[in-house]
Amino acid sequence: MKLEHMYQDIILDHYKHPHGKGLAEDFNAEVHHVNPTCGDEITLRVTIDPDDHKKLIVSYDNQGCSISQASASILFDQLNGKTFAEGEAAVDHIVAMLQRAVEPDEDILGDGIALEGVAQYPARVKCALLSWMAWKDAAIQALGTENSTQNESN
Amino acid sequence: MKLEHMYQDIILDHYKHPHGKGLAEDFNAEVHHVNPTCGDEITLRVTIDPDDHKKLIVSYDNQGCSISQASASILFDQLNGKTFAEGEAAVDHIVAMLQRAVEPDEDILGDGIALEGVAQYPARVKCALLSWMAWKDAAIQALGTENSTQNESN
Amino acid sequence: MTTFDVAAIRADFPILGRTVRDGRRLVYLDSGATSQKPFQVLDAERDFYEKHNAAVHRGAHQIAEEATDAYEAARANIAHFVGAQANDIVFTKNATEAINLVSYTFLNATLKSLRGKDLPKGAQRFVLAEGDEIVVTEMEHHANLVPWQELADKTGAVLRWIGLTDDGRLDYDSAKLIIGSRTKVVAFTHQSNLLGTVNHVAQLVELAKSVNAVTVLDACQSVPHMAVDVVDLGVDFMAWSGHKMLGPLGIGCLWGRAELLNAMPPFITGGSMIETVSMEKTTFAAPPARFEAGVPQAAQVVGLSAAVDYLNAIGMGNVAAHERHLTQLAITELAAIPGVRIIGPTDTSNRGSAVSFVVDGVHPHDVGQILDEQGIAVRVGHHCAWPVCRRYSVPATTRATFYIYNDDSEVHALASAVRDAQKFFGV
Amino acid sequence: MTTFDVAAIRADFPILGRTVRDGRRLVYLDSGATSQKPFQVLDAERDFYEKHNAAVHRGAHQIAEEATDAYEAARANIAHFVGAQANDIVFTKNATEAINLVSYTFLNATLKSLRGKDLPKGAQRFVLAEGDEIVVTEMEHHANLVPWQELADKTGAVLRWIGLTDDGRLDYDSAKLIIGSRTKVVAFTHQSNLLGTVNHVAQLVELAKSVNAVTVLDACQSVPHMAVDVVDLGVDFMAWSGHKMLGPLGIGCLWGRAELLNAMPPFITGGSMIETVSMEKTTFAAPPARFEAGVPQAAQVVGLSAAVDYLNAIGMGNVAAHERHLTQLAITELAAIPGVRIIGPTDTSNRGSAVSFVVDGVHPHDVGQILDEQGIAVRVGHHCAWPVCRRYSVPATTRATFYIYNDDSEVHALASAVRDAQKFFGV
Ligand SMILES: Cc1ncc(COP(=O)(O)O)c(C=O)c1O
Ligand SMILES: Cc1ncc(COP(=O)(O)O)c(C=O)c1O
Repeated sequence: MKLEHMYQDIILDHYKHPHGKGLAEDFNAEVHHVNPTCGDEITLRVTIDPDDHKKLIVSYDNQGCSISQASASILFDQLNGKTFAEGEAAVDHIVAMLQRAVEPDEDILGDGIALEGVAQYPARVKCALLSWMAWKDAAIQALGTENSTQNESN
Repeated sequence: MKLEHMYQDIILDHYKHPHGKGLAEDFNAEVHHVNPTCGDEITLRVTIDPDDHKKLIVSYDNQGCSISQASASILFDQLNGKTFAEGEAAVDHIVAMLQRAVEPDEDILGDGIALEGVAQYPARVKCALLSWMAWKDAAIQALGTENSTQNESN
Repeated sequence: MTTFDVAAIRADFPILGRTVRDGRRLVYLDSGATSQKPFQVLDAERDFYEKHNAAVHRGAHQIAEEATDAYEAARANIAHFVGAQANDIVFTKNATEAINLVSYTFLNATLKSLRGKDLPKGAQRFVLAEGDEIVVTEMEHHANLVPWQELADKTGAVLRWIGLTDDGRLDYDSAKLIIGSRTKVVAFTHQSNLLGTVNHVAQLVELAKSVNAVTVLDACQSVPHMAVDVVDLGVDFMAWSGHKMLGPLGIGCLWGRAELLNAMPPFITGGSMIETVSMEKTTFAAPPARFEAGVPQAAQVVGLSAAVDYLNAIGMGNVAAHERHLTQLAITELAAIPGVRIIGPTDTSNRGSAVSFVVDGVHPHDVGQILDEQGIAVRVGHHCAWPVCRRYSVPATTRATFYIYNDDSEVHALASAVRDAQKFFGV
Repeated sequence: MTTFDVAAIRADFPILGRTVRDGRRLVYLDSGATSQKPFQVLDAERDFYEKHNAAVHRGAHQIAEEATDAYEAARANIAHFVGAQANDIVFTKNATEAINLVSYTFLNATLKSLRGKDLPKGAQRFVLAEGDEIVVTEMEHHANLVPWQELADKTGAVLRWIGLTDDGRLDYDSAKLIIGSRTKVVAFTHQSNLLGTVNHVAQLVELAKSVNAVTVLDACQSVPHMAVDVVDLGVDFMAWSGHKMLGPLGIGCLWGRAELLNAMPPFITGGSMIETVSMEKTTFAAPPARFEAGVPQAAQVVGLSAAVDYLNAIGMGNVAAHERHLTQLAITELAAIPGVRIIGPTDTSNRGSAVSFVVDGVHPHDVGQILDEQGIAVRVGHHCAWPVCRRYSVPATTRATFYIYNDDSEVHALASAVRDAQKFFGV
């Protein structure tokens, strides 16, 4: 049954016990993304790791359906502390997976491969992507602030 | 043939040799009516007869199709020098005739009964009525000016 | 309801014969978003295209005459349906455009007045001054909220709103405080598309009239579902959409009081709404043409007229009674499920057939998904009435809406599927 | 034209099988006003209603998904037809609304900027100051003239226009003098609906670009009749109507350059064009949703997409060649009649298939009537381009317009009927 394929136990588990939910105090960039059709929302912060400027620390708070919440929890597992290049590759991969353009790769998405079933429900794809789009937006902004700070200090 | 019924000789004759075309110098009211779909237009003036305040003198200038021009010429024949009550009755009658609600009455419309065939072409009814509507508008305004003049002189 | 034969009605709606999600019967409980169309409406539209298609009010040849006659006859029929005169009905693409037409009237009259440009006699009624007030309610659809926010933003007028009570009704006590001497317009919905609440129009009209404010009624959720008479209602404007009342997509209606329509400057401008045009200056046609720029949607208007015929044949009293019955049943069955909470009035007096609810522990989007898997089409989300969700502290709701083609078995299916959703998500 | 089989095409158009005026074959020469529809388009629309009808972008259930997919796939197909990206196409009810959307963008940006309200980045491009100039041409349809007159009236901007030469062309020399440093927008038609003249887009775009003015192209009479590629044209906006290109009534298109669409405040506001809404404040969705408030005309969009498929199958090059042939024939035959004068270019280079003419001594309305009696449907009047009539000192014209379903015999019938009109009126 397609429905069970979308709502795999691993998804429901992330939904009921989300990883890393809660906003960090310090951050370089904060974004607030919403899905205007259903009202799901996420606030996501990206902090540049003070010890390793290549690494991006993620924190978030959100409300929404099981898919959007589980997806954010999975995103936290996968992208927290990763570089922009790694994160961007993961975003590209999940987008492609949800357009059924690639086979899911567990090395890139971790539990995120369980979101594959969402591709059968086009109206839910936005739910699954909400946090990933927010991450990309925030990451770019965070790196932008760093560059401008560097520029200013030059 | 319906077409010949609309374009009776008497109509074409009024079209080619319109009666009373040309604007009077003096007037109590002037209106300018147009048929926005085709651009037919008429300027019509109503003067209150100085010798008999009940009588309304009509003058006009116009451009447009055969039906609108013939109709104005017929209007001149029928309404020039008539009272408002007489004119209004004629307007009501031609409207009703073109809605096929009454049998045409030559006593009221004169040559205007030849416009009966226009009723078969709804898009042309406006052409036939353009001058009559203008007359009514101008007549009401002319009588209005007289009343207000009277009021002022009171 | 001896006169109400749902099975016969269903046979007129081709889409209800289809299945969804691997062979499930379609249970369409989303008529509040858009209704389905009987073949009579589809046939009327097609017949227009196959026999009489031409640009309305722009030609003198035979099919142009026929198209124009069909369009104007449809206008008269639709007007009659709401107790109006034909010439007081303006066709738009949807209710949203109809409401914007009114809100932009205020903007345009204000700007033209400031610059001393020509305005129709009586347009002063629409001229706003800095600090003038626009009143709406907290239960408006975005279509009757955002245009007024925008108008306020652009004119310096102030947007105020009438709040809601905990049981999903308008707070009439506060309405008396909010509608005051600076109020220039009161815009409100006849029936909330989220709560189902039917508002007391006469009461708001009376308050608005006492301060000479223009009233604008959003009738999107009333005209399709009950007998509506604009004269009885006493409002100044009324907007609704054809697609929610069995009619085609792409056609909306604005009714306006004749003396107000006459006093309004145009909104969208172009062909067929003019009197004379030169490069220097344009004068405008009388209503309704003044507000119908461009080649009109004649086929859709003809289709909507067929929808009106269809509803008239059933009788709007019967439509309302049937919906009241289904609504009562739905509220009873849903309220009986532990963990389900209805957002909106739970008694059926002054209430339409929109039934919104939340299920503890299951997000509406997920509820909708489980229902959909069983072939039950409901709407989930904020239903374009986000402030209502905020008011009742829910992120979104699941909403079932009923119409003439729904029956008791579909209500049972809804309630049973909600229980399944609870099971699925282990709550 | 071996690839062009008019008889086969005619068989696809149900209305062409009907007769008019007591059994006469319908000779439809009024496609410039609105085109007829092939059954493929009517079937596509009906199929949508019978199988996939739901409110687009408002539901998560299966038919809502299908409706949304059909709507967006149609958008992509229609975009591709004019060389555009899907998200740069906005659907409106007709071209008139599309042009008003742009003219109101200037108004709304100007007002919001004056009051310091939120505007998208880049909206400064649309802010007008007193004395800024709007340039149009003297050959515009009212739809591309009146909205700009209104904008000028409401903002204090000045409307200027490029005149016409005696042979029915734009006066490019004067264009150079008129487009200047104060010009903020240049709006012009691709093909005149009265004269048939096809304008030199690149030349006007270059002038507009040199002063950083926004260009708006009215493509109502070009997109249906020739291959059009927005990228090649180089304009900033392009508007056209579906109903003139075999599509349903009630659907228009606006294409805009992505960075400009992004920079625009909304026009009509309501549901489905928002990002977040509270009573206090609303933020807006990205284009194209930002400009598509309310339940969209999905069935019409799907129908228009089928029209695009139909035209693609013929090939727009073939469409243009066929029309050029008919136009040449019509000009030759009409010009050969003593007392007949063509209003517009008499050579077919840079010229479309609208052929307007006057008959000495017979008013156009009367010419049209005689033609109609023979089953020939033409348009008479000012064709919503009144200033063109004034320019050429004619009260009105008779206009024949040709499309894919017209053939040589219909041109002969036209010329013969014009001679009959002369006889009838004794000239
Ligand atoms: C050149 C031109 N521009 C604009 C329009 C307006 O199109 P619509 O009436 O479909 O909005 C038309 C046709 O009426 C036209 O021919
Ligand atoms: C109460 C209410 N108002 C306005 C609208 C807007 O109608 P439309 O989207 O057809 O313009 C709707 C439906 O979407 C509605 O339910």
